[in-house]
Amino acid sequence: MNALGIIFSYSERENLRELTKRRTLASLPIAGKYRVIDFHLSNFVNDGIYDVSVIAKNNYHSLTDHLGAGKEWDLIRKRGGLRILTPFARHDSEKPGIYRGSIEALAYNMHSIRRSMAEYVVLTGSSILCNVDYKDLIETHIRTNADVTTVFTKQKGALGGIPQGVAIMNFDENNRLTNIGLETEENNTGDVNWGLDIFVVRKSLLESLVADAMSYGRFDFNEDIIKRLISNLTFQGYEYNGYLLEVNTVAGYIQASMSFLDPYVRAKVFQRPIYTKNKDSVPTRYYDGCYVNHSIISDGCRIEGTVENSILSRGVRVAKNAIVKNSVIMQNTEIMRDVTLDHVILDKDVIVREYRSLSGHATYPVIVEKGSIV
Amino acid sequence: MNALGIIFSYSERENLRELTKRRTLASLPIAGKYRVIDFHLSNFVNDGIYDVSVIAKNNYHSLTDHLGAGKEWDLIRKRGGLRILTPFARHDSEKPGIYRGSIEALAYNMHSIRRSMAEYVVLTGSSILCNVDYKDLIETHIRTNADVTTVFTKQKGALGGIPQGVAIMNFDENNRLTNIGLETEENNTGDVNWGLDIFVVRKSLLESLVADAMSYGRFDFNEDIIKRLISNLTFQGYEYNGYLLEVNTVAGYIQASMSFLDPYVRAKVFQRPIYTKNKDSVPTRYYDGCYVNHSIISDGCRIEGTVENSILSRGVRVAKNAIVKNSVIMQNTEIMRDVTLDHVILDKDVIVREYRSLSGHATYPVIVEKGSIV
Amino acid sequence: MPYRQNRQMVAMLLAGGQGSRLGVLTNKVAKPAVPFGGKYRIIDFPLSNCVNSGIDTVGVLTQYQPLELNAYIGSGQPWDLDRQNGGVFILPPYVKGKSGEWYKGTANAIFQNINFIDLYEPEYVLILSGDHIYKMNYQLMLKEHIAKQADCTIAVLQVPWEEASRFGVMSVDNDFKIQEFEEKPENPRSNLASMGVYIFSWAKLKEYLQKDELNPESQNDFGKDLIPSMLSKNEKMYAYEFKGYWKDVGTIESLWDANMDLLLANAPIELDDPPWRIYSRNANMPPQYIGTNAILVNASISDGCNIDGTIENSILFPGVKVESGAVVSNSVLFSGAVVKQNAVVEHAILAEDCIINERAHIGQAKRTEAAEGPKKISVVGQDTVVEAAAVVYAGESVEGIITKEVRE
Amino acid sequence: MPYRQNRQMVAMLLAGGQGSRLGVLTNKVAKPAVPFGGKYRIIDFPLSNCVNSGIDTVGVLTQYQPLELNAYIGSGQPWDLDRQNGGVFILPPYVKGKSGEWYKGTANAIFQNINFIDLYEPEYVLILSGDHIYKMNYQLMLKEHIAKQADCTIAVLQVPWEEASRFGVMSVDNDFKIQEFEEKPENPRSNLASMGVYIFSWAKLKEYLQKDELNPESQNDFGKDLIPSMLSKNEKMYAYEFKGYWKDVGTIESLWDANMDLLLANAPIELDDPPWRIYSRNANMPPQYIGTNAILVNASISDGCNIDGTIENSILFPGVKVESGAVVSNSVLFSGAVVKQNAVVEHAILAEDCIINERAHIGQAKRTEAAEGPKKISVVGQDTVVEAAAVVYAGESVEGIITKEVRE
Repeated sequence: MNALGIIFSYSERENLRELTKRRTLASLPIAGKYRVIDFHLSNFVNDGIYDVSVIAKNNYHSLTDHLGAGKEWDLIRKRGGLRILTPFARHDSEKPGIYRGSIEALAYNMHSIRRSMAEYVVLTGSSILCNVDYKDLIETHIRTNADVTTVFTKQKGALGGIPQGVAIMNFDENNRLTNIGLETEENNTGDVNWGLDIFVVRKSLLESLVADAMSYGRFDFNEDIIKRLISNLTFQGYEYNGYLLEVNTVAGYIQASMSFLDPYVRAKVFQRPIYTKNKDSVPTRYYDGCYVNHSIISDGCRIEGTVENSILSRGVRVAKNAIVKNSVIMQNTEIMRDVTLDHVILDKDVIVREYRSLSGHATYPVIVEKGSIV
Repeated sequence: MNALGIIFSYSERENLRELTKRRTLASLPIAGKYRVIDFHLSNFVNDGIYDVSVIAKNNYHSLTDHLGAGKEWDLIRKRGGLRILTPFARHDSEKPGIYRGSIEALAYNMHSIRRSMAEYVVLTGSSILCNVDYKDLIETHIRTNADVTTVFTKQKGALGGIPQGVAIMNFDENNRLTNIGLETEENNTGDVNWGLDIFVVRKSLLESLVADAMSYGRFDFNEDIIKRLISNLTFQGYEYNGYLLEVNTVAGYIQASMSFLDPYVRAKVFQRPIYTKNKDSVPTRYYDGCYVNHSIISDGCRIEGTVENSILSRGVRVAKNAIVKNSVIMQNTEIMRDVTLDHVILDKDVIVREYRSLSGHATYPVIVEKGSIV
Repeated sequence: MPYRQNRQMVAMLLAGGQGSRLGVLTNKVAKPAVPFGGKYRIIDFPLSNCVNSGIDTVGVLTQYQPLELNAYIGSGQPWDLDRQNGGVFILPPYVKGKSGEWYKGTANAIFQNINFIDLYEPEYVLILSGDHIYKMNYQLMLKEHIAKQADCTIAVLQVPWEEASRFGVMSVDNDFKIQEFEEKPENPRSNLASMGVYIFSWAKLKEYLQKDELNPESQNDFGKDLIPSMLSKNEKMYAYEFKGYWKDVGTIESLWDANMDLLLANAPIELDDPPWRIYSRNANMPPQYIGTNAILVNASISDGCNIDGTIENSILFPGVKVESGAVVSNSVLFSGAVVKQNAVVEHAILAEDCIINERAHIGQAKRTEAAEGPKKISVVGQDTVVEAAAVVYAGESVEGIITKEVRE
Repeated sequence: MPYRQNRQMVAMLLAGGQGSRLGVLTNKVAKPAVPFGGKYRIIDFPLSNCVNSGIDTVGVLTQYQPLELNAYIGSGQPWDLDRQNGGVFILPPYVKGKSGEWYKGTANAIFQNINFIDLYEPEYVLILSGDHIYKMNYQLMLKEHIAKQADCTIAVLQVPWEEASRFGVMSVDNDFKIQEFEEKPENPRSNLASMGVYIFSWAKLKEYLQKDELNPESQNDFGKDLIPSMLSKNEKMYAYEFKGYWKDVGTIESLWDANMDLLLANAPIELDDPPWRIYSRNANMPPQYIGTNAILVNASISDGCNIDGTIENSILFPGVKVESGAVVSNSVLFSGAVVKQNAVVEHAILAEDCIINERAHIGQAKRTEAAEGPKKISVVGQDTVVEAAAVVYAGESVEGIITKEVRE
């Protein structure tokens, strides 16, 4: 595909509490062995987009660690391949730090974006997992002669509403955008089109749109490009109807995680390969006396206790008589004898000592920070 | 080799004028197709050290660009391999920026250094090109039961003296360090031992030395570790007698560059492979009417004019009647018809238009900044 | 290419064997590519041993059904053997001059690749085979070889006397100098068995390879020809005793046994061993899903499995599906095997992508057989479909579409 | 492995030819590994064409002296063909069941690898050979193939009528549908020559490969058997006219010619072409050094050369050394060739690492020969040493150690 994929590895409206204290949203572990960005990268690669830039803002240590040179995603390339654009690697390094909106992030990385030989750019955020058919999206974009094509959906989010802060869009009968606004209500359940923060645009147009907005000190793609130029340019809508997981909040995250227990979701999500960093884990061992029910278990676990309705990452140990229920357990955690966990998110490298008991609620799970000893 | 190599990609005492305005010392082009760091990385790899960390401070964009994932140096590895440690990638990202000395640089990257499985650490700066036999160095370090082994030489630098700012060392008859001081004179030509900023130390000892120094707010390896602990620990000297090029100053840089015209230096330096980024260049074309004498020419050049006593990087064009003498010409520069250059350093991507003439002096060459049009 | 760096030791892995004693399991793949232990293949063990021993140049000699093996090895990246200098090389037989010649025997395979080895000008050559499960530091063996200034060092281990006649055995003196070597003797005089791991000084090996090639009587085999010939010329040959776990997996029974060893409470070989990791090519599957009806008793299960039945004392490779009501016990299921509702699989090896349909029974004891004694292992070949309610009796190997003997 | 992604088109590169018309140049390497153009090998052209055309799955069929070719291709990284899915695969002949079979002909080589192709379930298969220098976008040819719903599309180019009898030529109708195909006809009825580049619809090709294999009369060759047979059955076969530079480099003269083409003022093929780059494996040498006595007149010189003599109208591969007083003209010097003081090399190809000692003369015209006419090309084989003052006459090929005919 003659396209450059750009992934914003962070979200400006996320609230993931301790989970993003030391990592950016894109490197959040999910579905056992994956990180959020695995889904975005795999979608690009599966649709033949092998030229991908990831824009990082802060806390990207775990992200660069995870991605390495991009081997696992087949993104070590002579042409294109994976580039991680960190703010500090800028030419004018006197202004490190924080971007004031996606336009500034693009502007500061334009020297790198410009080097890509691709004709089109596909932009996506990190917080929504879905599998837009990029081939069809780009073909549609070309066929409809749109200046910018934006992906929208009518679906409700995992929690039954529309995520706060997304763009609400109206289209005419030809799917041309007529109006855009910001969702301010919490859990709007009305029947609206909302934007998935995925855009296609010709690279040369993106360059001039960004340069233009920057020169006026405007930094938000939806507000300052789409809304302002809605009558001058053709913004075309592209409706998406596939699976949709949103991880901007803890409740959304746990909901998205649990949805992988649904065979329908798994079938949809894993229809095409999702690549992730290879850890050379051994197979998981289930010992006498274990009881595992309706759970996702990754390689390298050792299970002697009970696991129900839970998602386990790689290298988790569940000792005898421990009970893990309705929980998301990240990599290399150790759950010792006679522990009980219910509605808990254990971040990486946590140890829960014998006889401890933690219990949260579906709407407010207990989060145990990375590396903690409980 | 059971050792981790650490390269400081910058020098605290360099003065390379415009040449390091937008790059760190380690990514300075040299000897036609190489960057300074190629020599350091190749030395490690040639001696079997495949676990290498590069500490970057600022302006490291061109460095990360050059190194990529480390493919060309065979440093994409499951164990070890290449790691570029940038200040912004630190866990506690609230303090980005500048290290106050090599100890602080090590301290801030200790989380990564600690992960290496190597038992020994070899530290080196970037500004001195040489080829210490690391295998023998480490074996000597182990055999002599030294706490720290430091590499020194009696040789004079390229300009006939001892570089300013280096450590002057005295050893007893067993090569045990008895005294260390700082060279403050410019061009001391006396008969002294001076340090090449290469050290071997057991990793566990380095960790505690660094932690210790940090807790007292001490940041300089020579001053705050070696000098203070000279009577408590065993600092052993290891004499180096091979080739030696020093690039901390423009005069040193041009001297070091020109020394590649000496067949003896070339034979020594290229005795073992020096790896660099592959550019898929075509062979160099010499056209009717060109005249080339005593010069180093890299692949991908097109020469129609005269080149004498000069070093040309890849992709340089020298048009008809142009004369290039005593100069260092970096990558993708274009020297148009009837240009005359004498004692000039042209940085990358420079264009010198028809009939222009630039002329410097061996002790103060003209430097034309990257991307300039003259 | 210039600057080819010399190696102290190059490893040559004999991977050309057909492995006919593994029956249907090697119909479509070479023996070293046979799966083992839930996510590995046999060849992962010697390759990982090489890398973990610091040997980074490995020639893999193939000639039988190498397609899958070659694709599996690929660039060598999973074993960290994708090097700019050295790395892993597939070495098939080829045409020289006017005609080509297949590898006639293990020694001939090395003989035909003398040029390859010479590229690295090694002092020593390590000869390995792709038939064994073990973790071994070849560097320690090399140290011994050098210390004793040996021409050839053969790794050996003590086997029970009653099994000694299945191996090449050697009698040694106090210093482990080999006095006598017998290939599969009827009445073994020693129980030190050759592991098929040899270190030779390259100059000496080359000399004997060339001699052996000229000998029309020779079968060009290391055990049968080359080693006896060196011994008869009084070359300095030593045994190097290895004391860890080592298992020949050249037969269905031994392959099954070695898999079951991994499930023992005190497994004699531990794969979850970071400093001596066994590497393998990653299948890239989603994590496993354990359903609401699953019962797991001492099982090893890999990525991509979907388990809703009972798994007991079994090893499941990636992407295995076991439906509700099905029972899998004392079995090894290769990637993609499917066991449908209420089917039973016991004491069996199911090869890749086979389908055991509803109520079929693999490994059913024949009524005429005594209940005692070790159960015989059943094997279901790759892509085989066992129809609903069909029976495969204990010890049978089947392939294709199996409809026979509908159960009563 | 699961999730093997299907490909619209897979390329199969026939690299098994011995290339005997290249004489001493192919004694130790397969023809596709023969060096070309200062830093390339012939196979770089089809491989780079594939990558530049967006074809990322390439099988390379080897059987003759593949050691160097395999090492050269390696993981495919230089051509960006080290992919997790697809990439480049070396496909040697192998043993199936009890015995192995060498590739009998070009069609048989593909026949023996039907399983490999089927792994990717392609709709189309591109057949390439490793004998030609050209830059071609195979994707455009595929578009034509699809648009015409062809079973087979053959790339052709117009050759001078007098040369047509050296090729497979075809007569076509207005729509380029092939009416007739003749392999090296004495009296060609067309000057549209086959470039040896075919696109087949895979289902159709497989059908004909299987038929061809059963025909005991067949030589199992595309040009001689398979294509005529398809034509006789009225399959939809089209020619696709290619209009760029294309050169068969199967003989010493044509190889030399094609090299010299690169030195023309308006070179008919440009290698310095970033959007259609020809990739090659990097020799990793330091930059070249041009000494104080060097005279360079229209030369192409690569990394690692050390030049102190006169180079005229010649192509020097990496690491060539030409000492002072030596004259090299109208010649191609492969990697590592050394020309010592006052030696003369003219109209010659010097293979890798040969040494031309002081005052030797390569390519000297025989006194008996007429001065007119094109000069015949001399060839000095790999590692050959030409002793001081020895002479190799124009048109001679030499190998080994050459002492003959000390010059007067």
